[in-house]
Amino acid sequence: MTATLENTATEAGAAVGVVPSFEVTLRVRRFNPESTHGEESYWDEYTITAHGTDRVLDALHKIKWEHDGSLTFRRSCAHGVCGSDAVRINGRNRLACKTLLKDVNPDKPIVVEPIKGLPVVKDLVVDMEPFFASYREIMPFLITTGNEPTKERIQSAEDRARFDDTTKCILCAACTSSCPVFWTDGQYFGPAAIVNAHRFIFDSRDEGAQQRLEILNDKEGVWRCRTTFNCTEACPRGIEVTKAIQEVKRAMITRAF
Amino acid sequence: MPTAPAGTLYRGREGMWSWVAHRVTGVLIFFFLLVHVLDTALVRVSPEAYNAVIGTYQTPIMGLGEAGLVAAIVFHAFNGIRVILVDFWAKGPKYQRTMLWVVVGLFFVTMAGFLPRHLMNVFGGGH
Amino acid sequence: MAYGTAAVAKVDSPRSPYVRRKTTRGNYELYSWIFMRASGVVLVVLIFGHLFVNLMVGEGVHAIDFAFVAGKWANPLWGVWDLLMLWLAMIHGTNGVRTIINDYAQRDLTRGVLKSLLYTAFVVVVVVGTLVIFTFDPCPPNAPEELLASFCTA
Amino acid sequence: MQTHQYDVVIVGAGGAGMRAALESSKEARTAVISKLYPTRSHTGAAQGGMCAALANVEEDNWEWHTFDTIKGGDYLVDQDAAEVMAKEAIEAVFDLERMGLPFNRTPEGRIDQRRFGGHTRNHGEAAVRRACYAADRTGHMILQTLYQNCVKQDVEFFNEFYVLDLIVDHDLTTEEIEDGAEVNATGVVAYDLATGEIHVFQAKSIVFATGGAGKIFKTTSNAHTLTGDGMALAYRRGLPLEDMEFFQFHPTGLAGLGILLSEAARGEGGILRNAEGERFMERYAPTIKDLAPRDIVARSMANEVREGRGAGPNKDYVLLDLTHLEPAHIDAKLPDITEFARTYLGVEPYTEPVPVYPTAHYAMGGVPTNIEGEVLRDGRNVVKGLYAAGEVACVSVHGSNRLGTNSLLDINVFGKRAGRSAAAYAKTATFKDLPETPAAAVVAQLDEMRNRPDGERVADIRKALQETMDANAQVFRTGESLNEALADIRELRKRYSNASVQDKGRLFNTDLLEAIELGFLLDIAEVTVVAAINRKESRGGHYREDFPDRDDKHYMLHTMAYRRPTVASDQAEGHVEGYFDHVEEFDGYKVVLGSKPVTMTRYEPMERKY
Ligand SMILES: Cc1cc2nc3c(=O)[nH]c(=O)nc-3n(C[C@H](O)[C@H](O)[C@H](O)COP(=O)(O)OP(=O)(O)OC[C@H]3O[C@@H](n4cnc5c(N)ncnc54)[C@H](O)[C@@H]3O)c2cc1C
Ligand code: HEM
Ligand code: SF4
Ligand code: F3S
Ligand code: FES
Repeated sequence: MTATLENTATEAGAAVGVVPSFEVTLRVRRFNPESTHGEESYWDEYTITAHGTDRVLDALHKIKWEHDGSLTFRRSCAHGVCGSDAVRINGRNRLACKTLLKDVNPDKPIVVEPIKGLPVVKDLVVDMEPFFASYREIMPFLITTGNEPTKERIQSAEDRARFDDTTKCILCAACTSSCPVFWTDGQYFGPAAIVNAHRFIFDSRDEGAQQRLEILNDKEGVWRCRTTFNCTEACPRGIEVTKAIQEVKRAMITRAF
Repeated sequence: MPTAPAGTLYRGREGMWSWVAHRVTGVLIFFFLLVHVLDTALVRVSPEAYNAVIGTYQTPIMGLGEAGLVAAIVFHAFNGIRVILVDFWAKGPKYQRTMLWVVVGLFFVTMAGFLPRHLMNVFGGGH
Repeated sequence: MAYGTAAVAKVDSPRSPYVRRKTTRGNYELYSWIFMRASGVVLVVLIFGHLFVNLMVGEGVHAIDFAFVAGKWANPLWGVWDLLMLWLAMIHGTNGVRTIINDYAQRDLTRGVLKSLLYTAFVVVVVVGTLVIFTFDPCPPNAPEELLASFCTA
Repeated sequence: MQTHQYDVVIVGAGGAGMRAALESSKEARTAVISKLYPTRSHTGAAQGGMCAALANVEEDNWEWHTFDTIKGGDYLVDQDAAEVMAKEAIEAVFDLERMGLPFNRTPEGRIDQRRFGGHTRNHGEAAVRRACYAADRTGHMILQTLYQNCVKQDVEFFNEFYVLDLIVDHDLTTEEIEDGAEVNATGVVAYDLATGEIHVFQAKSIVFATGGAGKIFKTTSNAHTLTGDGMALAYRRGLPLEDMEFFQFHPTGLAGLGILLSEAARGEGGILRNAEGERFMERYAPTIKDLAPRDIVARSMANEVREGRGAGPNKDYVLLDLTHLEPAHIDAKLPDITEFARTYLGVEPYTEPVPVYPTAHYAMGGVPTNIEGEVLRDGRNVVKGLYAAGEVACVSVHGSNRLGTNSLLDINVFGKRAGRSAAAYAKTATFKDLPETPAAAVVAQLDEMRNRPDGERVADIRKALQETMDANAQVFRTGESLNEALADIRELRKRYSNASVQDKGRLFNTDLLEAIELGFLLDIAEVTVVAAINRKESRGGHYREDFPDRDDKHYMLHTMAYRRPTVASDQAEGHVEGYFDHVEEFDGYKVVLGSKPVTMTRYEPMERKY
């Protein structure tokens, strides 16, 4: 269903309390300019006791709360809906709160790193400004002309379904920071911005599609996508990101000819 | 913009590695093409010059290199078609992984057709 | 004690007010993207045909010599074939390498230098290649006869 | 230290905060300060829907909605506020749609509506389709849409800034202020997480929209960041908190985790069963069974577990059974929540029942406001320039038990009102002087916490607090259990004064902020428990086993909890208005309970039967 769901539904009946606790080691990539390590990032290893239903976020909390209070990461909702805690776990972008320890092979140390391509501020925290800047650039809001209706705008269920997939985005940046093209110079708009443009371009109520397509026709726009599918694999909301990008590309071609 | 400390390799899946391969083969072919056009241009200089250079291609080492080049072209071509399908066929993104395995399959079939014959030519008969 | 006073080292805000380098809109990338695909499809036919004839038919690589080439180009179909292949492959490849330079060369200067090299190579190769195909004489007058195609002597 | 001046400063960028910002930024120079990036706010977690009597699919009107709200809140609802909300609900939904919110649609292309607990036709006749929704992520779509429109309007955000103090020009804890005298809110002090720098915001109007306080409990559907900051800040400045004893426990949280499975699961036919497989709700609510109001279902579940009929190895949860539903139906209607069950418990809802247990969900109480969003400093008087909206506020439209879907409505209706009032006031008002060292208290607090020698870990204290609240102040409460909780809180306060942080840095010091947040949690837990001890009746979300009946004679009143210093008898003390005479002493201060009458317009309190 989504990127984090590879091994689900395997342990039928393995509900709360049944799965015994186990030891797990986390290797966390740290960076703290205020520490003695200065501008160098370094690895720290922690071994903790975890339970069957614990997620990587629980493990990080355990480290922070019981071992090393200086370990820094973002989190809020703890169940995959706020988009705070995209990190790289064993080399892949995921939400720490949606990744169960037992699903990422806890027999070996679990490697946790900040997402790639955005400047690291401290430990697992990256500067999200460039990410949100690209998002804002694609005009992520409904654009209409003429008088507002007194009630709602009418939209058929099919028209509504057309862009349903891309409304699920929680702006976690897992996709953009998994994109090899984004890593190179950070100038590429990135899949998240395109996903959010898609959400409006294909909304039958919106009249700003032309402007958005124009923006994404940029040298750093959709054409930089090399269909590597890392974004689609990384999206914790199961959005078919590459497909959305492809649809935007095709809309642009239709528009140009 | 400051860049992030490098960290480990990203563990992308089929999509990412096929792109890496596509890119590498593309560059490889490109450089070969530069050389290939220039050596073919020797036909304008004189038949002797051309034959002399082409003769060096006909060593086993170059033969193997040539086999590699053909492999690169075959992969690049088939995967290029896959990329085009991903872009233009609505179901392309969904089946990209399947298509990659088809590409790999076709690659082996093609190479199986080509290699024995080519290697025979290279190592077997000769002038 | 107080924050932000001279006594305490101030931490610069790590949040960068972000600006895109510059916007360059227009259909250039769009056309080049389409070209990559269109040329790709055509190249499949051209290159596979080329490879097949050169490497698979008859004795394969060993058959290639001046006479072989001359023999081929004597037929206008192969002349056009190779010309088209030359152009398409060179534009396709140059454009591909341009993308790669854009991706990995971060500094504008590096990008500039690499791209100049690339475009120079492109021009040289395409010009030379085209000239060769157009001005090619399958039976150069002073050449030793045994190197030429059989029809020269006819 | 940096100082900023804005006409309007909004604290919190959840649904309520951004709705307010959209109103006020059109009229006045507005800044929104939020400790999270706006789209991380917990409004995004809301699933089910937002009610409004649009009558798109069947006959409905806003008066029925008003009645349902009042009855659902066990008549402790201020009826004028409920009327306003139900009436403006319709426009609020249309507003959102016109801003771009992708609601689900009817075959005619209108906004689709579905049933939700407690919403009925004609004063309780039958369930009505009133909840407007966008799949099972309505809150997500509201949050995104509001943020999108803030981007459109170029609203200025200060993200990852923690507001740590509210500046008021009178000390309400120690000054006896007359009825009608002017008290002004003049600014807030914020801490920039990224740099550790202090920013003072001077403002004509301030809107608090900091959301709930679910983290006083261990098992909760709330985010880690919902630590009751706004409530605690107002409270510390001498403002009262209203109805804090009423906390809603949602019946179906994933057992052990608290992650919410929407009421829609039972709306679509899900059945609650105990270890024996019995559909136990038949015993507790024979007519509507599993769709009884949240407080009743939650209590019934807790009772099953208490009487040994719980499921699982520790017999500590019950089961939500969806296995008789078609998998296709589940996928269509409940995609997100069934995925939660798979992801987090490894349970496949198609074939296995899901372990669930009540989870702390929603604070009915909060900072008291009137229907214009103005914050009250007692039963009648407002603080000039101070507004509150959303879960942090208590208008009070939810009374003692909030109906499902009414909170998303609340944040939109009263967020809009608060934003509008704040801008209107800012246009007429002038900036009031700030004290000479506005940030002194915050700086001292932070430095103290940072520089304290090695002490106890903040996390241990927080855990103890959450455990005692879960054990003693949850679904079932007694005088005894509550007093136990209170004793624990007193003890934890002492421990908190010796707690220390390990991260002493300035850059992104979340360790430090967690410590500060624990201070807020202790404050909120404390008022919650004190108010619950005082209320010797059972009403809505507050159930006292030692007083199982509703007692309108003594308790048809809003609780107003004030924090006041312990002073010698000749010293002045802030004004406390009201009826309750319960006072609880702490180290250096006390919690004094006043009251406020419930506003009634049309509906006489009746027994609450479904
Ligand atoms: C899982 C779940 C499901 C729900 N489902 C529904 C539903 O279906 N229907 C319904 O009507 N209601 C539902 N609710 C309730 C409803 O979602 C919330 O009550 C409502 O969203 C609260 O909105 P808010 O704007 O007040 O607060 P929030 O959205 O929580 O926003 C709080 C904001 O304040 C900021 N903040 C907090 N403290 C500070 C500080 N010190 N300094 C600066 N900023 C600060 C935060 O950064 C955040 O931006 C649900 C709640 C939950 C938890
Ligand atoms: C045989 C038929 C060929 C096909 C079907 C083909 C197809 C493609 C396609 C579709 C792309 C675009 C990939 C993308 O945008 O992600 C591409 C890129 C590229 N091609 Fe080809 N190509 C072919 C031959 C060649 C040849 C002969 C060369 C060399 C001269 C070449 C060099 C490149 C390069 C360098 C790239 C850029 C790779 C990148 O950006 O990652 N290709 N090819
Ligand atoms: S598209 Fe998916 S991965 Fe990308 S930001 Fe949105 S939710 Fe995250
Ligand atoms: S990872 Fe990047 S290259 Fe395209 S398919 Fe996704 S945006
Ligand atoms: S903490 Fe909200 S998505 Fe993980």
